[in-house]
Amino acid sequence: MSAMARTLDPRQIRADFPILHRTVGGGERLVYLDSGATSQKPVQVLDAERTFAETSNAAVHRGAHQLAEEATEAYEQARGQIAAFIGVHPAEVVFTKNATEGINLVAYAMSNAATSGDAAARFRLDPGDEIVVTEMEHHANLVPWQELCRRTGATLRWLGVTDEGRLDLSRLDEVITPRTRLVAFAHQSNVLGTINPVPPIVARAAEVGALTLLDACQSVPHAEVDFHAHGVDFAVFSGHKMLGPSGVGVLYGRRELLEVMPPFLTGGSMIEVVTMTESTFAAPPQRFEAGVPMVSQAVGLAAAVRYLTSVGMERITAHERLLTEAALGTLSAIDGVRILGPTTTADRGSAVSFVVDGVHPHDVSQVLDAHGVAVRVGHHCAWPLHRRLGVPASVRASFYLYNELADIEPLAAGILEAQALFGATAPGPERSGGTVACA
Amino acid sequence: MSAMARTLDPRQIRADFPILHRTVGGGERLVYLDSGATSQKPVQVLDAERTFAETSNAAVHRGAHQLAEEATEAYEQARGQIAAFIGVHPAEVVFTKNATEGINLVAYAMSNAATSGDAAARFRLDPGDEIVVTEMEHHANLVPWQELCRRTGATLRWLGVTDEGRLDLSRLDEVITPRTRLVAFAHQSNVLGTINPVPPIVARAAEVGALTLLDACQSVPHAEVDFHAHGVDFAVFSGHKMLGPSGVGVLYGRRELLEVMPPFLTGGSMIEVVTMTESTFAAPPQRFEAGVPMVSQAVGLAAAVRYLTSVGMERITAHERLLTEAALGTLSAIDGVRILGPTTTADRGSAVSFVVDGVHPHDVSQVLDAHGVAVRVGHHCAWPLHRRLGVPASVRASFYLYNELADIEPLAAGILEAQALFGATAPGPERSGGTVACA
Amino acid sequence: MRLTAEHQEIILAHYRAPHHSGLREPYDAEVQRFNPTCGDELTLRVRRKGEGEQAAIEDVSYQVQGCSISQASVSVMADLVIGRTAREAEELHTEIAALLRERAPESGAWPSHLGDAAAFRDVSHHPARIKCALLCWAALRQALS
Amino acid sequence: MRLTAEHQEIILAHYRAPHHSGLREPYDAEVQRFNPTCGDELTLRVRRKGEGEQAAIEDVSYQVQGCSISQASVSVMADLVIGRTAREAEELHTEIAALLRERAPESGAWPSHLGDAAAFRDVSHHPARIKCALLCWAALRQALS
Ligand SMILES: Cc1ncc(COP(=O)(O)O)c(C=O)c1O
Ligand SMILES: Cc1ncc(COP(=O)(O)O)c(C=O)c1O
Ligand code: FES
Ligand code: FES
Repeated sequence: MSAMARTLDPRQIRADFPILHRTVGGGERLVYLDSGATSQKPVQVLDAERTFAETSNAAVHRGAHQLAEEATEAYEQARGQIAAFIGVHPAEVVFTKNATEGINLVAYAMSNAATSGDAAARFRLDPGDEIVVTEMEHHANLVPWQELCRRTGATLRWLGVTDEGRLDLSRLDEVITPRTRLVAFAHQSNVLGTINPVPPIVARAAEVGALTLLDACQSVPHAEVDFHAHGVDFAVFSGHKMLGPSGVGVLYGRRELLEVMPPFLTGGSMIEVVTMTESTFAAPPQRFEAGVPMVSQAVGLAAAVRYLTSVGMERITAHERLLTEAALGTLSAIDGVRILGPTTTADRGSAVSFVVDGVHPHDVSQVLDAHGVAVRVGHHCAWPLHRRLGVPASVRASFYLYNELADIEPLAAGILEAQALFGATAPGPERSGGTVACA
Repeated sequence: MSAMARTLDPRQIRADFPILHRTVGGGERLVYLDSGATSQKPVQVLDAERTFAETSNAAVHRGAHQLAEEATEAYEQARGQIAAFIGVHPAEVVFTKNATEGINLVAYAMSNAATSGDAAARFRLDPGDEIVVTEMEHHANLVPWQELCRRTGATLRWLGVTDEGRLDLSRLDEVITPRTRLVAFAHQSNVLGTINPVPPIVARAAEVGALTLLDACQSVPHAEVDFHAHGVDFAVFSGHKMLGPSGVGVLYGRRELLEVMPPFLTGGSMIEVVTMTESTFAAPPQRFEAGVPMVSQAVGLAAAVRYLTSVGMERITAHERLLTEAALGTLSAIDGVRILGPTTTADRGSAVSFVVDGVHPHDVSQVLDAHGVAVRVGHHCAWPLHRRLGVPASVRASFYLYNELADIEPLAAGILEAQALFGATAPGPERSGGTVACA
Repeated sequence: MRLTAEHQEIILAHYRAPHHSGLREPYDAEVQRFNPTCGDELTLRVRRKGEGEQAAIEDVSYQVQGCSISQASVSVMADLVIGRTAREAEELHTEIAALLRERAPESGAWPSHLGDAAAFRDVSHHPARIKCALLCWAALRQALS
Repeated sequence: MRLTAEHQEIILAHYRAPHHSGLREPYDAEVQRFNPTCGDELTLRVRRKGEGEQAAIEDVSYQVQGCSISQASVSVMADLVIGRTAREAEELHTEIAALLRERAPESGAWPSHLGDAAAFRDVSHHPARIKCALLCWAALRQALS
């Protein structure tokens, strides 16, 4: 409540992020607008990891000595805090190395279901069965399903994207059919910022008995998300995009499903009984965490969750909305800049992607970088979406709680400079949308 | 040279490890004898990670701004230093989250070969084909192969273990046959300390055209290892057992093999071209590193490698031999203590596992823990080996460069105390080998 | 793990001279359970009269391969539940499990109706050993269900 | 990425008015190559006389979708290799690739026989952009092989 009342002061936040005080290039202030790729980490997270390493480091779930017990306790406490943050039960939280592993875990568990007996029937895929994704997916939520289809003979279908960068739900009932076994979709596009409507998709999936998997990589860091409330079966996100360490991610799975889902990675700590000829497996979440896990990273991620909670997710969302609104306004006003995706903040997060007519995105970023502005360029691991929008690549500025309104001005200035240097105004061949045909 | 001349001074080493200065329980000195499970980390490693996070943290291989370039540089430099440490080419080093993932990667790549065209024929498994392991494998190098066999219809075979805890090579030619497609074996047993002879196994595998995978989890941290010299096709190890962070491991793969091996985890950063219907994949090692990787952990592991190199691997091996010799001597001298595995230091590393007649391993460890001595108890993820040796569990003391001769005395004292408290001398039912039959 | 001297004494007493141990006939249900952390195992037999919640537990017999905690725990459990109903056993299980998982070392002694189980209070700081103490209770629940 | 003003000028000149650009006929080999980091692509045609190392490169024509570095690089490359032998082109490729990967910013100017390629010296600090500069060279090697 009081958290909502106060708006967020990014200068106060920035004090916690050592890297934001460095300069780049010839002494420019670092303007970090690439949190959509990976966020920076506050001292609270770095300290949590360090303290763990210096006091309680040990292999978890394997030792009976004091250090091992402290480490196990820290690891499971981290699981509990992260579970509470996303509104789920701790046994529904599986630690993975990143979101990509989480998605692959479900995809491989589904192909493993073929040889895993009747209990796993829910996950089995036969030729003719269908997996549904969307055209705005990150490669991480597309390629694993293509590969799953290739392994099983199932068919991949997808929901299209409108010119405005919204999911085209007009064909929802045609695309999700009784043959659909799983629907995997992004909660928030890492390119467009578009926030997809979960309820109609989950409802349609339920109607046809399909599983759902939510790619929450770009939502959990930026807004309050409750997976139980959303009613999805699975969800994934990465620690490194939410102030946490690299090397840790989360797969959420509904308890009843994890209970019967076949394992993916096998080895130590996920077994029940092992003989030379066969093995049985532990209950979830351990069943899905083979080998010595990323303990200090889980501890760091829990510290990140505490940090985010103490700032307040609603304040963070509101702050980002402010920045996004300003960025959309400033960039739209530049001649030759075209925003990809929604141009208002309604159902939209803080990733702002755009193209500059006649200037290749990498040339834009080169100029921005020379001024200390860090943006991402390329297809942002969403190549099909770029193809759909008719551009080979784009520039993305993405904001987080430590960004300030003052970060937008150097972004705009850099774009203008790039236009002057490389732009269509300069002599040379016809250029459009960042594509150059040299013929 | 000079490194070899000087013996290692553990007191000097210990100064670099903050955790070794803490006390446990009621103020006891921590005697950490569980490095076989996970090692402790020197400040040099913790500082390397921290410095990276505070100055160059960014998503690697994805950005064009200065931070992203610095991060990519740090990540690839780490790969190069680690490659040099194990005598291989950087493109042969794949970062994984742990050794377990590395083994699963190869196992899944082999089942994926079924749908990956002719280039991957080398990896294909048909019913009737065979995978060979040994009876002393860690679950991480056993269960993934059981599962691969279940998926493909191939058969798992294994080399047995002698009563002395050595690999039984007498049946080598019977077990490894022209039907064998892959031989996976531990370089050094995590229970027995036994160092297995690589040349005869690699030679026999070559004879029948089988691939080889070396589980080097327990060798790379403790001795100089050169995978090219060993001539193995694949090898794995974990960062957390060699002074590095948790959450990072390495798969080594021979270049020509990685070139044609199908991918495992799919998603961002491992692709070449992605459309909605199909994708092509990048060259190794990127092909096998889907998603944002564990960058700061790779940087930390490189710092660990530099630390180990600066101390000198030969000095470390020699120091551990000293400790092992002393431990074997002291423990053998205790009535009722039975050492599992070789009782001399010939072809033997520093893991010393034992049972105390009539006292359950967990009760031994409880007494040891009360005196600050951290050992591992249980089957150490090598349950079939324990069955083979006729014991359900054992106590393992494992040494590393920071251990001192003085660490052995409290170990011995604790065992004597456990015998007095729980031992066969006490009234009660018959007890043997830690097993208690209450009937 | 550290046990207070008094608790250690109680556990050792059961460990050295376990109550009701052995596998006896006749029995109505037999359950075998593994402790996945350590690989130890327990075989538990129950003889009961009646069905459901009101079934009377007439005998509990067992064979255990495990540490002193698991051995003492099954001995203590047999003392507590023989002669009780299935429902009472379930309540004891719930109460002991809750106390073990509570992890409030300060929270005084355990209630006296838990008998020698009170000695397991110290185990509550030790997640791995909680499983040792609860192995027999989980087996009993299964045998009664 | 930061380019010195002088190098930026050279690159911009090629970028604004690329040499030998377009896809021409006849040709002996056509190669299409993607830059996996950015997804950009280059189509390159070569017309040559003779075979193997001694083949004379008579024309290089191309169409490129890419950043200023990749566009300038193929323009510079065409200048350098047209009229040379396959072997000489290979040597230039090797030399430029080595210089780009050397990452020794201090190591003075590039040799004058590399012509305008010298402007790419600053790229050598930037792994991602090295691929942009080398895309055309890799395509040429493939087209000549
Ligand atoms: C011999 C051996 N192989 C494999 C592993 C698995 O390593 P990790 O758990 O780090 O994946 C271990 C250690 O746990 C080991 O000692
Ligand atoms: C929407 C979305 N999904 C998936 C991913 C993959 O996350 P990671 O690379 O951490 O596995 C990302 C980020 O890269 C993303 O933005
Ligand atoms: S250690 Fe196995 S039951 Fe206690
Ligand atoms: S960024 Fe694509 S070629 Fe340079």
